[in-house]
Amino acid sequence: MSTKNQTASFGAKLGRLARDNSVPIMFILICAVCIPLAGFSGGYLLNEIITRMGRNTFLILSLLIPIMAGMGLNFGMTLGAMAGEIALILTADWQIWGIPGVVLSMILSIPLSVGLGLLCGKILNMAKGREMVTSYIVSYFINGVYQLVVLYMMGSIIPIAHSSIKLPRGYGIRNTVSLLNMRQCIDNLWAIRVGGVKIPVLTFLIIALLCLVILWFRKTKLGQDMRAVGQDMNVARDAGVDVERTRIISIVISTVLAGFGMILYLQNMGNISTYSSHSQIGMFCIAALLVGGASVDKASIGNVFLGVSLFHLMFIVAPAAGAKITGDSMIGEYFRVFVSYGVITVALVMYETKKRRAKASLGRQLELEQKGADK
Amino acid sequence: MSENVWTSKSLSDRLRGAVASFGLPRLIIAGFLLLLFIMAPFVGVNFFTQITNTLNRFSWNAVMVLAMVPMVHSGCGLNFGLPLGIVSGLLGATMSIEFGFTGAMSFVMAIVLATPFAVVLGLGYGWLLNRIKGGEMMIATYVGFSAVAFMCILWLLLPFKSPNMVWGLAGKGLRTTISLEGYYDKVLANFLQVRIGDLVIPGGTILFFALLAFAMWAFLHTKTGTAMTAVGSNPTFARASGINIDKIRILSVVMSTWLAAVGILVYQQGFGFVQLYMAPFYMALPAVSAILIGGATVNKASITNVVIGTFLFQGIVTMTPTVMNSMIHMDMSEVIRIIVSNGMILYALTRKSEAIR
Amino acid sequence: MTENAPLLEMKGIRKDFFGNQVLTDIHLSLKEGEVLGLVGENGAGKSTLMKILFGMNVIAETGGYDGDILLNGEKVRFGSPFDALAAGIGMVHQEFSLIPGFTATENILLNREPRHKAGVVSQIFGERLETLDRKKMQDQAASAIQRMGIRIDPDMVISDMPIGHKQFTEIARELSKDQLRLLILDEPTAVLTEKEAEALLASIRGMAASGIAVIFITHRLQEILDVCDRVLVMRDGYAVQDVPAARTSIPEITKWMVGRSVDTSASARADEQLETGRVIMSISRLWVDMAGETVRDVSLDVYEGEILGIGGLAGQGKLGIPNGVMGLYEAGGSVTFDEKPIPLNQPRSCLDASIAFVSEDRRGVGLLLDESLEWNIAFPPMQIQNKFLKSYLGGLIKWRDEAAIREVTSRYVDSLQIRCTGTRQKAKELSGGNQQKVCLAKAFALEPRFLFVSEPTRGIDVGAKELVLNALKRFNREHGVTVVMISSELEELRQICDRIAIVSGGRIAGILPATRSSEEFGMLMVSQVK
Amino acid sequence: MNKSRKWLFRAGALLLLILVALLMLWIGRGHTVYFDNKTIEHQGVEYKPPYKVVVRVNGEQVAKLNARERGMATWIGQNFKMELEVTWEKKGEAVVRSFTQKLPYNMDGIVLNLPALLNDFPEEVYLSEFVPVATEAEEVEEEIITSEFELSDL
Repeated sequence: MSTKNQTASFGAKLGRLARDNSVPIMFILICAVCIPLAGFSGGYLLNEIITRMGRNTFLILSLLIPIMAGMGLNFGMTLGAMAGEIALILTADWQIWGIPGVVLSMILSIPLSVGLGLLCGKILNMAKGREMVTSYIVSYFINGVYQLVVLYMMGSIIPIAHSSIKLPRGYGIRNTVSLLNMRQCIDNLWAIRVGGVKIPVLTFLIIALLCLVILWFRKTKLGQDMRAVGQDMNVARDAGVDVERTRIISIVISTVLAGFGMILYLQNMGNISTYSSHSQIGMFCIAALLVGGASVDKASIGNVFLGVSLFHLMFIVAPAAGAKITGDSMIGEYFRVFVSYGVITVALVMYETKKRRAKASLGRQLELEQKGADK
Repeated sequence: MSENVWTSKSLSDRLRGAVASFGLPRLIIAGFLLLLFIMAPFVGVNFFTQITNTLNRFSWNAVMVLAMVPMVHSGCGLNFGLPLGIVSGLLGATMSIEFGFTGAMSFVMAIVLATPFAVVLGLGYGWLLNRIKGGEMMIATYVGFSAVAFMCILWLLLPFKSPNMVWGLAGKGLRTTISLEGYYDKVLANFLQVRIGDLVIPGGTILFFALLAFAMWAFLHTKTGTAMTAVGSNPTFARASGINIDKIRILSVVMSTWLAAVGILVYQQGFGFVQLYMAPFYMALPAVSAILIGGATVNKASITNVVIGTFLFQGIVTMTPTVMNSMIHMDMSEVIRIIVSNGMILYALTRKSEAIR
Repeated sequence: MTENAPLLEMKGIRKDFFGNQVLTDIHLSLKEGEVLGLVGENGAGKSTLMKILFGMNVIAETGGYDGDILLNGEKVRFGSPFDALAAGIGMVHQEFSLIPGFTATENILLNREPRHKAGVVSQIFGERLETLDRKKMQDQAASAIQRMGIRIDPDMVISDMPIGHKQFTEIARELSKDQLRLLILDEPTAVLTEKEAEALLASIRGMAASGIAVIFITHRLQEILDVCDRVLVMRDGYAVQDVPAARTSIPEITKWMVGRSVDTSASARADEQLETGRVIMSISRLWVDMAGETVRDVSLDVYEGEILGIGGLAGQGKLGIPNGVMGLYEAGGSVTFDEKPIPLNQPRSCLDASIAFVSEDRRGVGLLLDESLEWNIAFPPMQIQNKFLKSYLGGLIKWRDEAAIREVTSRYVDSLQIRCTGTRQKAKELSGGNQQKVCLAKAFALEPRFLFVSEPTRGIDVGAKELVLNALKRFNREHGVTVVMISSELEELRQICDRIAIVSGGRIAGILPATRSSEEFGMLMVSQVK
Repeated sequence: MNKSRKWLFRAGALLLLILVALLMLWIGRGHTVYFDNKTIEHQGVEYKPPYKVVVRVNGEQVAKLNARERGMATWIGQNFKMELEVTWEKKGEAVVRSFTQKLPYNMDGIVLNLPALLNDFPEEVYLSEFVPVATEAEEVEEEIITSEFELSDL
């Protein structure tokens, strides 16, 4: 390294900081423009963000572990979401209400999530190097299986008693399943109001607990192995780490957590859109994580919280701001969809170009060496 | 060693080899379709009507499947970014109507007007894909999605005036579906239509596809086409042979984007409507799985793959609802379509031999 | 366990790869605390011998080996490197096996991390959920570094380390294993600075003093003499000498390494004839960024009509030269051909100037494995010289002329005796030797004025080897084409070249007429150019 | 680590999970309880409903029923407790009575006839299952929307 690099100017450092965090900065700018236009009160915004934070954070946290294991953004978290939904449908049909209903759903979702996670992990091990696109297609594929189960097998093979859930034709589940009897049961327990802002204390405690578990997990042997596998599969294998198994475990954990997250999410919403709740959830969670400054190979708990607040701030203000500017509320709706996809595109492009830049750097070093020798 | 590979193999080995190279999923799909055809008469479904439907849907979709070929050949993988081309086609279609063209002329003008958009978008898209070699498929998917979402905003904002297209009440913003009656509804299908009893063959549309397919076949036999195949087969070899890989890849992306634009126009003329907003969103997946069902892999595809794949895929899509419905009174076609198409893509993505790139 | 038995004994080790004998009757014995230097040219069988000792999977996959390995007098046969590790054998490979984002400590204890006592969670989900005992890790790593005797920062992340420290981290990892009794170091000093190398030699002496036996593989012979108790010289799969280091010298070792009785440089033309020839290609100050074959500051003139050989040990940079000139790897410096400058990093510019290249990487660069022989041979001339094309519409459409392509392909299939079922057979179905011939045919079909041939005989059988070399020679003599051939096999170079340049450490160590003795070339190979 | 001990722990954990699930099934079962303040016939005698009944569950007023009215409340678990504030005659004195009722596990909806309850009739008289009557309008087949894209709120 030349001495020039060591005395890199403050400006250059700032530039690098800006480049490394370009996505969050971009989002802060978008929000800064949109908030005054939308004209919402601060209290309203805060309330909304707190609600959405409680609703979504758990789901987004489920993405962290596969990133640690080098498997990229787990588009297959949708699988967990589907497992959670199936568990909730059954719980709703058995009329188990309130917190016991949530707990039972979580327990029921575990075997489903583990099974789906194992399948997804096995498939991803067969497609090393393109985990993301594969997990993305896996989520579609399993969505087909989910529809097969929910639309044709529930009510015919799997007993469903209540006509409020079942389609009139005798099998299949309705478009919406009401969870009125467990709606916000966790959010409302111990909830406190601070100046008109409702804080769902228990939900945040659960999220905090998961954060602690993730922090603890990083310190375990398995966590260490995952980091090793994520950085260099071959080295880890040479050192005796069972690479394939470790990768599968990371996906299984992610799927189970996503299942729990989906149950928490839906208890807040109060109803299940049987055929669409899960389909977009993966995309929005990934977008939120990326907005928080995470990348395909690096993500922290801080990214999750920053991402969930910024992304949902944008989500709330964009339609109103769009309506203000153009007089059409749909513009803002489309705008936020565009931004969600756009941010994932940008993050993926940045990740790939960074990989290529790392490869090219050695040549420059050689050239410098030779020039150094000339002097 | 390898010189006498062929002679030393027994017949059963060869058969197994043939099955392996054809791919088990493809055999299952082909067998399933065959079963549907055989069962059709027994469950009281008119066989020829089914064939007609299948041929119709084949003719609507084949061009979009053909759009996969150039990018597979140049090693850019499956074009999950197909919606980008579709968006160009939609721009051509809406502009052609806006400018007041009618009948067959509106179809020609739609293609003409879509071309500059397809070329410009294709150039940008190709440039992007060159910067992210190795990660094409995932990024292509999201480029397609972003483009569709972006166009949703534009459909609302662009100053279209034609009363056939804008919302009647507001007087601005395009409708979600626009009828093509009086424009190019069935212009190709009705041209050179062949009727044999119940069997109706949309001669014009199939001829149009055949022309494009022939052009593609011919292109692959030219110097540049040969270079494109080589780039896809082994990019390092091509580079060592003095080929500008990036240029060839961009060319393939532009071709693919343009074909997607034309493909959606052909689809519209058969379907009779222009679908805007979120409609192009998931149009890439059926096209991708169709070509894979036809025997293509992530880096090899031929015109035959396109024809066989589109026919099998559309055959299943059209046959399952009717046959299944009359058999067990359950319409499971949508679910079967999702499982078959995505399962096929998964199969292609997880095959060892293709995992190298 | 026998008391007086040596720590390690290898008896009558034989190994062949598909009938190709690479090791013949190797005997080796090593006492506790003894340092053995293992030297030999590339391909002499050093790596294979070590792979056998270390139980690498390739050995079992290729049919195992003959002979016995005894540890403390007990016969052992390792199924995998993990068995070898358990038996107390450690190996530091040339390629680093380190996790880039981990600290030295984490790498030293990779997958052997000490853990806290089991809790309920780990009882249920397995011991992998025990937390790491960071404190203990620090201590163990520190004590391993202590044992090595070279100071490295245990908390530094590998990717921030200078290359030498990465090497030391690997050594510390082996030393941290309690059961370690024998350490194999495969060219550890290749990446080290002079200072670091000295420190390592001191460290080796320290290890030996503490009772660990060391097998030390290196091309730097002075180091052998400095640190080893005994030297084992290998050549062509035989152990040719096993002597105490104190009783030999560098020239002697060099002679054993390269010394063959053959002296076949009859082909070389007289020196003076060459020196007067016209310079057709002039390379100056070339650097090439090719992983494992880095070229630094190479200047070289090639005379018209000659066959120039470029030799040297593996990893010294000889392969980087043609790959850099041809634009396949990032390069800098300047190259002129026929008095015109050739822009670097553009393969096309070389090809347009009528320079062709047969790559050493047949499957990666040389061939379209999934395409027919016709395509493989006709593709470059078609793209570069518009051959085998039919023009229509005034050149607007350039159509592939399949007949012409078949004609030229079958001509080369005949003249190079390529064994195939037909010109349409896929390249991947051919054997290595025939694939190599296709690569040559591809280059010949360009009808170049200048030809780079890189490792043309690597991995092909003897018959094909002869044919390839003869074809090259004929091509040179009959068509007056200048040929630069890069090869690891000195004898092969001496057989057909006029002059031979030896590359060492990414630089040209010297250029000699092919008629000079093997020893002289050997000295160049092991010399250190600074 | 001791292998068999590990498996013991695992089995224990699994058993615990199943037990928790069963417990949840038990304590989490929700019921809808309907209160009918309607005339009831028992052994040939008609019993008139009181003028007004206020139903309190968990100290919260869930229904205020005049004669011939029906109210409802939801309850999680099987030990249903309620407090009735009964006014028999218009402008009469209100009497407060507490009831504890075991709810049958397999009934979603339970109808309690208040006059029968207040007259301390046996359970089969005042307690009956609530059977929802599907209305004709509900029988209309609803279209399944399986589209993978929807502009949903988060």
